[in-house]
Amino acid sequence: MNVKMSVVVRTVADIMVVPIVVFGIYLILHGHLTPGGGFQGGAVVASSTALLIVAHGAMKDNKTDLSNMESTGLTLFFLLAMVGLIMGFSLFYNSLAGTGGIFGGTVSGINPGYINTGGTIPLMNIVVGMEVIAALSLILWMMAKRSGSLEVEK
Amino acid sequence: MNWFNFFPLIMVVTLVIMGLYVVLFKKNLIKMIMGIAIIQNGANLFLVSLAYREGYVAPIWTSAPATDMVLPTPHALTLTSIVIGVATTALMLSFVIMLKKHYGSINSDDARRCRE
Amino acid sequence: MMLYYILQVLILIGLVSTAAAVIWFKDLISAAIALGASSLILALQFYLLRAPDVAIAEAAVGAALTTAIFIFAIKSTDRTEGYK
Amino acid sequence: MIVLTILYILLAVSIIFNGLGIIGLHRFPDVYTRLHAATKCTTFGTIFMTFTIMVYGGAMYYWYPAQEQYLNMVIHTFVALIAILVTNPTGAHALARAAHRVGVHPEKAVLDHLADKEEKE
Amino acid sequence: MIDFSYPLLLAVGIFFIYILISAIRIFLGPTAPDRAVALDTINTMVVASMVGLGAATWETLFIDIAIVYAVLSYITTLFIANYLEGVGSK
Amino acid sequence: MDDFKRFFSTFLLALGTYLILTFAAGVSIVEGTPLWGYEQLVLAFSVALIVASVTSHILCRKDDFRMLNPVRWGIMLVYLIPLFIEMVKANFDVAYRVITGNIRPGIVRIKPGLEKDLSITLLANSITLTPGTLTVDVDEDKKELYIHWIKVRKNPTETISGRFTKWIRRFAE
Amino acid sequence: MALVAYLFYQMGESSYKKTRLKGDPFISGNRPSKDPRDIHVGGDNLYWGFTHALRKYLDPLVEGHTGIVNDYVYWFVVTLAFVLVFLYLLI
Amino acid sequence: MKKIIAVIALIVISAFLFGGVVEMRNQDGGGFGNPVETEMDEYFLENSQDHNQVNNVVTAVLFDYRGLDTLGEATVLFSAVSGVLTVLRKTISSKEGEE
Amino acid sequence: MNVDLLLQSPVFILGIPLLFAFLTPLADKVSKELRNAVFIIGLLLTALFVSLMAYEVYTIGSWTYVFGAEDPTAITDVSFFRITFLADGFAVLATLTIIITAVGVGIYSFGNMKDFDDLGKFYTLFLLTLAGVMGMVLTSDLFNLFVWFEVTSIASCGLIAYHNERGESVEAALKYMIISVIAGLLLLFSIGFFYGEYGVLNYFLIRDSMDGAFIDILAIGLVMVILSMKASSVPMHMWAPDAYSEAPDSITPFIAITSLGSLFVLFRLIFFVFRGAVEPSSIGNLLIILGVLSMFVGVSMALKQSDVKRLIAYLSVSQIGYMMMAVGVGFATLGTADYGAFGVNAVEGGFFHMINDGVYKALLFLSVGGIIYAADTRDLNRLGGLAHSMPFTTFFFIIGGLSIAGIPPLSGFSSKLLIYKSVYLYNPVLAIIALVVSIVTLALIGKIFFNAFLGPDQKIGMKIPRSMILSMGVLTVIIVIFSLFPNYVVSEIIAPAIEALGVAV
Repeated sequence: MNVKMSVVVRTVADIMVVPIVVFGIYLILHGHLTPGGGFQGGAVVASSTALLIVAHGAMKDNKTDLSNMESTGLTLFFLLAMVGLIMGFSLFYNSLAGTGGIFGGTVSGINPGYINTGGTIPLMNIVVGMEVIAALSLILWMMAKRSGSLEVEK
Repeated sequence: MNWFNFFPLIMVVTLVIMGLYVVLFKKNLIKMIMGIAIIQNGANLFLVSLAYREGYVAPIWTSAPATDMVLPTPHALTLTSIVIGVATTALMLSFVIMLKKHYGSINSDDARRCRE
Repeated sequence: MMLYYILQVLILIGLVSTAAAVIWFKDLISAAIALGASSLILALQFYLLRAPDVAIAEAAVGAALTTAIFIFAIKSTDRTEGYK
Repeated sequence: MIVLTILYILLAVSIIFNGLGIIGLHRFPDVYTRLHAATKCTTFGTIFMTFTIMVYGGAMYYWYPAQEQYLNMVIHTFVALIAILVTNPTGAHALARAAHRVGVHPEKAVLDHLADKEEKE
Repeated sequence: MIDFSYPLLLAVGIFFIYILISAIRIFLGPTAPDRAVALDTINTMVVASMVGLGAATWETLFIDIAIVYAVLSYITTLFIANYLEGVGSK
Repeated sequence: MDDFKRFFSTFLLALGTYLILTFAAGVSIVEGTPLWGYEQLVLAFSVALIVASVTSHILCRKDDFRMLNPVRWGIMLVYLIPLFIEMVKANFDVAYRVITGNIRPGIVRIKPGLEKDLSITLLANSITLTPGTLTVDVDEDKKELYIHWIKVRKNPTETISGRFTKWIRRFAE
Repeated sequence: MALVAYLFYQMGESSYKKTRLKGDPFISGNRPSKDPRDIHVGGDNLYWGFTHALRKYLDPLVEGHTGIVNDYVYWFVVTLAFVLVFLYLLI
Repeated sequence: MKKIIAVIALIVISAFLFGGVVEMRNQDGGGFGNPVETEMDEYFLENSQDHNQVNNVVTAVLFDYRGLDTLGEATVLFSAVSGVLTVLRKTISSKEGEE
Repeated sequence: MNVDLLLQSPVFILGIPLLFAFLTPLADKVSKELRNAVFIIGLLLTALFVSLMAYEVYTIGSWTYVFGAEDPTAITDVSFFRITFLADGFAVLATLTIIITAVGVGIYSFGNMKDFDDLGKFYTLFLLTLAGVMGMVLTSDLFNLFVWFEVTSIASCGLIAYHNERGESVEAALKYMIISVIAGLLLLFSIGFFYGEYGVLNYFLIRDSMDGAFIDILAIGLVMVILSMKASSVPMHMWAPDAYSEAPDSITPFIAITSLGSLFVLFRLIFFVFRGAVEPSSIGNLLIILGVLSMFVGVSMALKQSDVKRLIAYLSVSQIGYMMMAVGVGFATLGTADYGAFGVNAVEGGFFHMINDGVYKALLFLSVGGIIYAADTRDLNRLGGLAHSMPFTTFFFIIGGLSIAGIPPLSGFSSKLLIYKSVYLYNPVLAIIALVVSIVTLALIGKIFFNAFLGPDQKIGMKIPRSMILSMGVLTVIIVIFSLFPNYVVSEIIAPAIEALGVAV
């Protein structure tokens, strides 16, 4: 009872997937400068999964990859939080802020937004984004599978 | 604008009471989950309303027009509660799907094999 | 900022009336549509309250994903409320 | 100021067409005609709204070239415009097709080739 | 420097009234597709309002939310259409 | 070769989207211009690579790579102008009908003679964008479109899609 | 304590006499079963008299546990209202 | 009977909540749009750029000042996914669910 | 500046289960042995860090861990704007209770669940629940409490519905989920009220700024009802029998432990935060009312049960009542001379009963799980004669049952004696009710014992795995230790906990 929507919808969905994913990644990467962040960007990327499911009614089985991605993201998140602890501070101490290098720049007052600031915060955004993408995609995948609106592509 | 001072918060309470009404009196399980979603919306709106300051800007320094900002903490709390909300909704709905598979009904009057 | 107040009042009325629609509909798919509209308007209210992060999260989660999950659930159960 | 005049005109067009779409949503008899009014008049009105913002931001950037945020605003509004332009007609098409599949037939229709075809099958 | 905030806010207020009027169609609409049409209309109006508000309050970053909306509301519409097609073809 | 083409088109689309989104944000390579900084460019290329390697199987499912040609893009941008004029004209038409309620609807079948998915999609969307007509269904085998017309007249194929078909055939077919 | 015990005894006794045919002589019948399940006293039979004597108290309690989700929420809400009023009045 | 009691309880709760939201910041003369002076948020707003070199204060609050909440939130999502995968997995009795 | 690793131990008590829960799905892809190893290493490491924290608290004293600060233990005037953990006697009591049960249940699960596939998710959810409860009892921030509350709810619901081929499991999980989600949302509301009124979220700052206004009453009422619901107090207990009886056998004590955890949180909140804002007697009386109702209704409903797990579930509801009543009596006398006379004894009894209850309830549920594993039925009408084939389980059940009924040599007696003694001084009626409930509890334990273990041998004894016996043995040894040295336990574990709440005599 899975529904394959009309050719118009499918073509537009195929074209829209890449911009949606890129836009979500933009939200994740610029989370420390503009509204957005790991959760919001992850949700936007995950909705591209929803788009594919709804347009084609079929999708590749990438549950294992998604599950691995989720666990990896969370583990990395915890380890990033542990960076401060290992250096002798407490958990979640932002020990990379202002130390130079990528994401280590300094900033003050109103500014146009420099991408290389924030210390561990952009990195945490990225790993949380990975986790959220995988988690929400997995939820959508499982529920679509159960409700019979998804065929597994080979 | 005295009357307006509490209007959003009163609407928040209205939303919560509506959600509780659904959960108390509607028998359909999916409808009950929708009621819970309404309560979630009310709670999120409540937290964000607490953060609002008249005439202030969003707490982002990137090309901000002024320096006075609304309170950031409730925004962070609300983000957390939104994600928790979608997680609980998904889990409850998957329970309902399994319940339909086993019991053939999503009416709460039928889902009472555990009782006494 | 009288106009700003009026905007918020309009939005809140819309929010509560769509929530009432969710309660009122017997057809669950219509209720899901109303819930989507409700969270849509809620995101607009977040926008007015200067909470852009929350507005994006509500837009992405409330508008797209929650409706999708509800529709999947309705698809695998019954569409109408009440006994058949 | 000529820019202000242009802005007012664009904004007025936007409001008028959005309003026409809303009126059509209530005035027309069935789903398809409502789709005509609702999704496309509002698309047209929203396009003009984005034009307003783009002209506004462009003028501001022209006057204050150091403020790159205005240019950023114009670009992002343009992206929103493209998104609206691509997604809205597709959504309308999907809804119309779904409505026909559900069995909603156009009211007062003078001819219906699609229903004929489905009958044949 | 021109100040165009007030007309934009006024326009957004009118759009909000339009949203409320469309919400009436969600109540009334005899069939589910009608309600979906109303939802689609509200989506478009919300995008317009967000764009306008972002420019009116000088917070240029807020346009991002409008983009998110413009893209994601479409997915909601597709989901509803997909469900209705599935019901119809059964 | 097809795999590479697919990868490359996805890569270009992702790169373009990312660069447009980050245009005029933050520091720039050249002082005083709204271009991108070094970090932005590095991130843009890595993001495009990642996205292209993950989602390359989605775009161009039917190995249709003619849109890689930049000339076609130019024609497509030019096409927006007649489309917009058509939209303006027809919008006033619908405005008239909204006010007076003078409608005579019906679903008609047209056969535009286009073959590719992309061209049919573009035609359908153009038809839908111009008020008065609305694509209801697409017959994928016969390449026919079923169109809801708010005021049915004679000779639907020519009246509805005549001008669009010429343009679309020029760049998408 | 003893008084309570005696009350229970009385309540049990009154129904016991009515329902049981006390004086029936045992004439004949089947042989006792060899199956251990039949010899063993089941869970419902143990303390039968006790629960039967208390049925006026237990039955409404058992009926209160309907197993419907709405009732769970109902009790939650009612307790919430009660606690709020209680605290408000006492403080 | 039950319904009446439930409605009464709802009215009591709503009365308390209404009283709460009206009473909440009454001593400062402001309600919505005029919150109480909070040292905590002022501290966040003033120091987030110093401590974290980050422009978006909400992100700073999310990942530094209240980082443990974010870890918990990600954990909630993770446990919800684990729960969904557990609940919707192929049951032993039914064979038609294949994955 | 390097901080002593021991002072970082609260982080690891929460973090080790989380990290190992994240790693379990990855290990599951590799091999089953690796997954099991990850699971058991995570549990044992957590236990190790709990004991390290206990050692540190008892030798050096309690401290506050500040997240995200440069120095985690230095307290400045901005430290409480961040999330903090409290490592004190009370936290040690709570974490100790939780980890004993968790280790017991974890070892038991190896044997009990070995016939099922797809156990990676099971262990993941187990560790997540553990982390959630640990976070609940350790944290001293209201919103953080909400987050761990939700983690606990979601993960334990996933565990309850683990047997998804049974409709009843899914039903019980859904019911528990709905009510705990509503409770969580109302908790969010009370957090909003606190934040709106005072602009702070930390326990310390809320305690310092509370002034007994209307908002305080509202928020306190919400928090109390929500946490009592989670603790399965009557009349909001109805989810508990469903959830306890339908959860997998090995996991049931762990679901019960989440109830105990929220009870710990409730006591921490009323003693530590709300004490100054309200009249103690009101909250104390409320707790007494709820406790007496729980004791009485729980045990009465247990009388009618023929399902053995449901019966013990109702007994556990009634045991929750003891704790609430005892601590309520202690709280009601707070600030008066009575507190020194008998109130502190009541609180001691309540806390001692909590740690006892955690252990013997686990033992009871696990031995019943052994019965079900062997006989493959839960119906008391069909069970019987298991003592012939299962001598160990019979022995463990006797120990646990006598302990729950409060029979003299065992640990349940010591705590119940403290409760009776002090409650009698407050109000004799309460003590009499407690005694009656205790007697009926003994009768019900006798019922299970008679029905399941005695009687003719029905030859349905299946051999139960060795790890199940091992874990029950460990719990029995702990009960015996508690029984032999009750004075030591009270003076070394309970007294520091009461002192940490700031209410020592």
